[in-house]
Amino acid sequence: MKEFAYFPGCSLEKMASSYHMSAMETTKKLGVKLNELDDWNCCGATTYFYIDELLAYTLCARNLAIAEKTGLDVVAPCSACYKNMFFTAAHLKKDEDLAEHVNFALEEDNLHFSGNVNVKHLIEVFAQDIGPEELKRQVTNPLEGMRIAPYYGCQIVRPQKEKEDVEQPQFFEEIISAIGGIPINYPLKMRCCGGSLIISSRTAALTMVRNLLQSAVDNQAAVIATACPMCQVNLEVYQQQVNLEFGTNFSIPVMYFTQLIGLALGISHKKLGIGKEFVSMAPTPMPVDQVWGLPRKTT
Amino acid sequence: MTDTITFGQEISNLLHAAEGEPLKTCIQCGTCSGTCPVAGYMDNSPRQIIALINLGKKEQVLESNTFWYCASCYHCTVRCPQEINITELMYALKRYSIWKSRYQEGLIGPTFSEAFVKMIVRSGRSFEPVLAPSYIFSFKAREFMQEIQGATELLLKGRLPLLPARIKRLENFRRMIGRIIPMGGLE
Amino acid sequence: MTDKPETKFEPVIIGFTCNWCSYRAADMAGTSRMKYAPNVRLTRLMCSGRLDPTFVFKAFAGGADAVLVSGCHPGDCHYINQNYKAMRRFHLMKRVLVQMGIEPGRLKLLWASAAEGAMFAREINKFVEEVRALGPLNWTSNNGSKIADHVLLSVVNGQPSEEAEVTA
Amino acid sequence: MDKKDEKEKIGVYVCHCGTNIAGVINVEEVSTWAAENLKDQGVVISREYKFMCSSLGQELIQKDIKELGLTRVVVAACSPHLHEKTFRNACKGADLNPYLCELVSIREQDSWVHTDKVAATEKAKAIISGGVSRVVYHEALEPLHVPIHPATLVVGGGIAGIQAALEIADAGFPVYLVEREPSIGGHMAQFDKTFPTLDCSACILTPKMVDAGNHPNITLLTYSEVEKVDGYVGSFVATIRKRARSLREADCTGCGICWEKCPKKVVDDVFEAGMGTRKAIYVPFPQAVPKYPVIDRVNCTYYIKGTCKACEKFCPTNCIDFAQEDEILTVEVGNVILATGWDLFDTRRITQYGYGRLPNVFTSLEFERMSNSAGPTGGNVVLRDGKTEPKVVGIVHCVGSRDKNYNEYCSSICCMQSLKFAHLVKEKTGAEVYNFYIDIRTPAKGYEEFYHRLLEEGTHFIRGKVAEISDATRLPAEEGKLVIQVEDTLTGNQLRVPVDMAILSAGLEPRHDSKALAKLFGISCSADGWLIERHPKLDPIATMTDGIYIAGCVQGPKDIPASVAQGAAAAARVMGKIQQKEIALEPVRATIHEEQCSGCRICNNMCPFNAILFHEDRMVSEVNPALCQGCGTCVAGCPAGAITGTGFSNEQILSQINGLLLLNVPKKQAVAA
Repeated sequence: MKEFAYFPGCSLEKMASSYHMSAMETTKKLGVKLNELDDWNCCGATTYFYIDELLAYTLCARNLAIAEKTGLDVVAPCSACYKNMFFTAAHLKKDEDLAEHVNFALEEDNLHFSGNVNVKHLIEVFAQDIGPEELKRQVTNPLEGMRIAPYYGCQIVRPQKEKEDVEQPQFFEEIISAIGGIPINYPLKMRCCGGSLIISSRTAALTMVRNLLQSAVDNQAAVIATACPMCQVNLEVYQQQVNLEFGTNFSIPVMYFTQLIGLALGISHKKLGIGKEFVSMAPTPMPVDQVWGLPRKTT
Repeated sequence: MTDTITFGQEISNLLHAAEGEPLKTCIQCGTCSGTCPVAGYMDNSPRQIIALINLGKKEQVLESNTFWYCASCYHCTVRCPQEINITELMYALKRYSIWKSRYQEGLIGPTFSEAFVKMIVRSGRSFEPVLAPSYIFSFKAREFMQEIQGATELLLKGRLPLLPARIKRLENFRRMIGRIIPMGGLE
Repeated sequence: MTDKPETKFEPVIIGFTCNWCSYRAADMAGTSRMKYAPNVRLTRLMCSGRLDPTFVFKAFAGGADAVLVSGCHPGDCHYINQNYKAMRRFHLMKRVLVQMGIEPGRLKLLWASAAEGAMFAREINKFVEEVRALGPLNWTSNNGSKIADHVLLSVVNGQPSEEAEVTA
Repeated sequence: MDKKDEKEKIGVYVCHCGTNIAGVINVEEVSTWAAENLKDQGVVISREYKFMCSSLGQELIQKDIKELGLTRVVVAACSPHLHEKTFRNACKGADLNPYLCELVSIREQDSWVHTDKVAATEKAKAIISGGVSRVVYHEALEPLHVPIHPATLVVGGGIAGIQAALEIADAGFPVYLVEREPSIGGHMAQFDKTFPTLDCSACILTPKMVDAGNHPNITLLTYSEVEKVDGYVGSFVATIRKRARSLREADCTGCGICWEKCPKKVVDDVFEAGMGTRKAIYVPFPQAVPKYPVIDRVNCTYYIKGTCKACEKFCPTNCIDFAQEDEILTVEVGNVILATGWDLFDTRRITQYGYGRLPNVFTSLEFERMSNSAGPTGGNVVLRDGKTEPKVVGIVHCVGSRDKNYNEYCSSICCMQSLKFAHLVKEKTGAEVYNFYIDIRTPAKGYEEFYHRLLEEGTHFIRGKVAEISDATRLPAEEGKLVIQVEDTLTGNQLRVPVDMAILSAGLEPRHDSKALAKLFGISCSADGWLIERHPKLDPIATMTDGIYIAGCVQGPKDIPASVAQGAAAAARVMGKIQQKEIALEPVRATIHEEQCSGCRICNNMCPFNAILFHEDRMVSEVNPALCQGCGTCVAGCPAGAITGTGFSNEQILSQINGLLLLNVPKKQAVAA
């Protein structure tokens, strides 16, 4: 049984609780254990690096140090948290002075980070550690004919280069096919959702969201799958505001990939936190041939 | 090495991961700007910012909104033919302008960031509601209403926390931060 | 690298390069003006295969703090495969050094192609630092002719290390 | 121990090399130091001079040799690889055996790599003292003279190789021209027009190909590859695999019936760049030289299923020979010219440009074939659907070049190539053409003028590296088009340019197997994979290995004129060598002293060139000087110390070591820094 240290990140406590629930449920079902880090703190989001880089590294290092104690790889479901932790770990490994300074601060919490932690994004656990094949084997309610737009967003594949193709990765598609869905190919799958701009530069962000939704809808997506709470909020919660802003009438559900996997594994909506969406998974106002209803068999 | 540090060097020093002065190697090809999803909203495109820095035009750089528009999507970074980490550069510029507390009027970014940081220092966790005041009031009436609407709906869907989360070892945590920056600096 | 020489211990290192790759790597480092520590003094051989172990011991006996042996990358040897012979001799010499009570870290093997000037410079700097860390070779004779006694002495009185025992 | 009974008279000459050396090393100090401290070594005079390699510098040495009767000379200057010959000749000029002169490098290995002046100066002293101690043990040597075989091996039948072959053949010397493909001609044969004059590529190339094919002095070995190379300048022995064409060339008339009748169509991704098809038995293109086809056994139905044989049935001269086997030839040659050319950068690697994903994105070679009237579209510029003419075409420069993520170098031909494309597109379709460039580089005769011509023709030029090409249409105007996303860096505008066709002006890359080639011929290639020339400015033709020359793109990206020039230049160098009839080799050889040889035969298997033979009768080994390459491994290996290596004897090296360690100078002298 695979086991990982799990860093949920602030937004998964409430704003994206359904991501948390579905992540827990699906991994459990697939025989992967996620142990939530003891007393983790905020990763600093992007904003921290705006103010004080060192402080930002320290915040991430604290979580890394806690994870290191467990001796497990640490998994983050939020792309921003993942990116922050990944690069903090990388830099601390590379730069002794930085590590020394940061560890000096960590002493206050009786912690020390010596760089022996691998940081993974939750989706990597499904794409690599579990793998599409195993996933396929476990599926009980394949999402037959469901047209799913995989939305990678930014910080899962970027900026690392040694990863698979940073421009046209395929692992998300593989996961979707594995659970019986139809991964739709749309040009903006790697584009940015606007991130925190939704607050600081609203119009810009709304435009970006608009373009993304448009691109997905143009390619007949019935639902957009995300792997990041920030993206989910921007793409879903702000849909109505996009509509107000641009006179569009988007109404396309935006689900966490774990929720979709959960459905395919026959986990109940409640356990997956389905029902907290702004745009419900219920049949969406689209031409009949693209309508996708919930699988019958789900409990 | 000249004894007087150029603006370019100042900025390069803020690029933690970088060695030397990467900006100097910019060939002004425009890949970054062409890639940037928000370049249209920036008064100077990322490429122009690099040019301005290399030119030593500190004022112009600090007055521009470019780096506050960066959503750190890293798309420019993975495409730059000179392997300049442009996103990190934008971070660096944000830090620089906050330290010098020099930024364009009416930008939400800086105030929001500071509010966010203060919040973390207090609780160790993020708590959306306290953030609102930092930006909400700068919104125009319509935006304001929309935000409130969105927020209430989130609340109803049980997606907004009512009480701020706190970490357990908050005291250690704050002392830890104290070793990095004097509390006064932020409180 | 070498600021305030009076404070730091500056090791003297004798380097053996082959005519085809490593000597040209050194030239390349020069033509591209890469900077490295001035502690290494190079001798040119036609091929690292020419390296007679005596040269190395002689260098140590003569007061060198370390010896660098360099040649073409395995498979790139101008003489087909003679650098493999250099490699074998290198491992042999390391053992002998141990028996003579000399830290094996004072002998370094470095493969460098004609294009690897940068690498050559970098490695030399690394090596110089390593040797500096080891400190001066505590064999104080500047008379090469005494080598025989030295070898003898060090093997007899010197404390051969464990591997020396197993190999001896 | 370093000293010999009768004292040598040694002269030491320290070069300033302008400020190259004197800028870091205190030359005067070094020179005086040598005079004082190396006296006992036999140093009778020590001088420093601005440029030792200048004629004045050399005369200085010669004068001293004559007047002071020097018996040894040590020059401290640049690397021996640069000026060893210069100073040896200088000595020769003064009747001192050239091998009694030693050049030690205080530039490449001292002044250029060190900043600490004191340390550098001390090191220079050590280096010189090493040279002095060494030179004491030098012996007067005579260079070995080996005859030069008049034949030449030219590898690669592109324009550079053809040019080289023709030059040499016309001079009356035999040439073996080896080409991997079934026909010579190389990339140039694929092109339609050539910049800047726009004359038809085939028209100017074909005559040369025919000449090469018919030349009495040229042995054409197409569909062949060099597998092994032994020997050294003057007498290389190359082993060449002549792959089976599966037909008897003697009987074949090249009538073409076989490939008419062949039922098996194959996508031709070599000559047609995947744009067209050929048969399983084929000649790559009509003007192919030689005219005989080959059977591509991977795709031929007969070799797959064992049936068909259509070609055999219809061949009027029945020359088809399915059983034919590869031939292995060994040829002896005096010199080698490598002209193996380039591969096209694989544009798939830049995924954001969509090649392979978006049908109407084309590579430069694809466009060359498309615009070629003999090509798959009969010279019509059309979209992938094969009929629609584009209204708007975008040409992307620097694809895969000038980009640290792919190739850092500039491929140097892409600008002109793109301009040519722009012109052809406009000419053939009248479409609007956009050039997206970082810089326009037109540094050759008539190139800038061509650029101006394009400007006048109204081609649009947008300065900006294309960020991405996508089908992410947003505005009505973009419907069904490709959108090229780029910043116009001159105005700072973010552009979305809708085009029907995008052409990627892909860069040139070294042949995928260039490293293997370099290894095969024992020469070095750069990190990029281009072969390294002897000197980047003064000797771009020769390599570090005597007798092996490089021409054309194998040395780095270049256009046709430059390739032709290099081919001719290489030929000239080779002919010069051949004319000398024989060549002087460094007399660096191993010799075995019979009386000391115990006949243990350890050295015998040590020698990679089998230069050591064993005399059963006398029970001693002997070195064959013609085969010995002078590596010296046997010298180091001989347990009896019976082998000496001329030029690198134990005495020489051991005393150089003493010198380097300053054991040969009065004690008080501090060791470097």
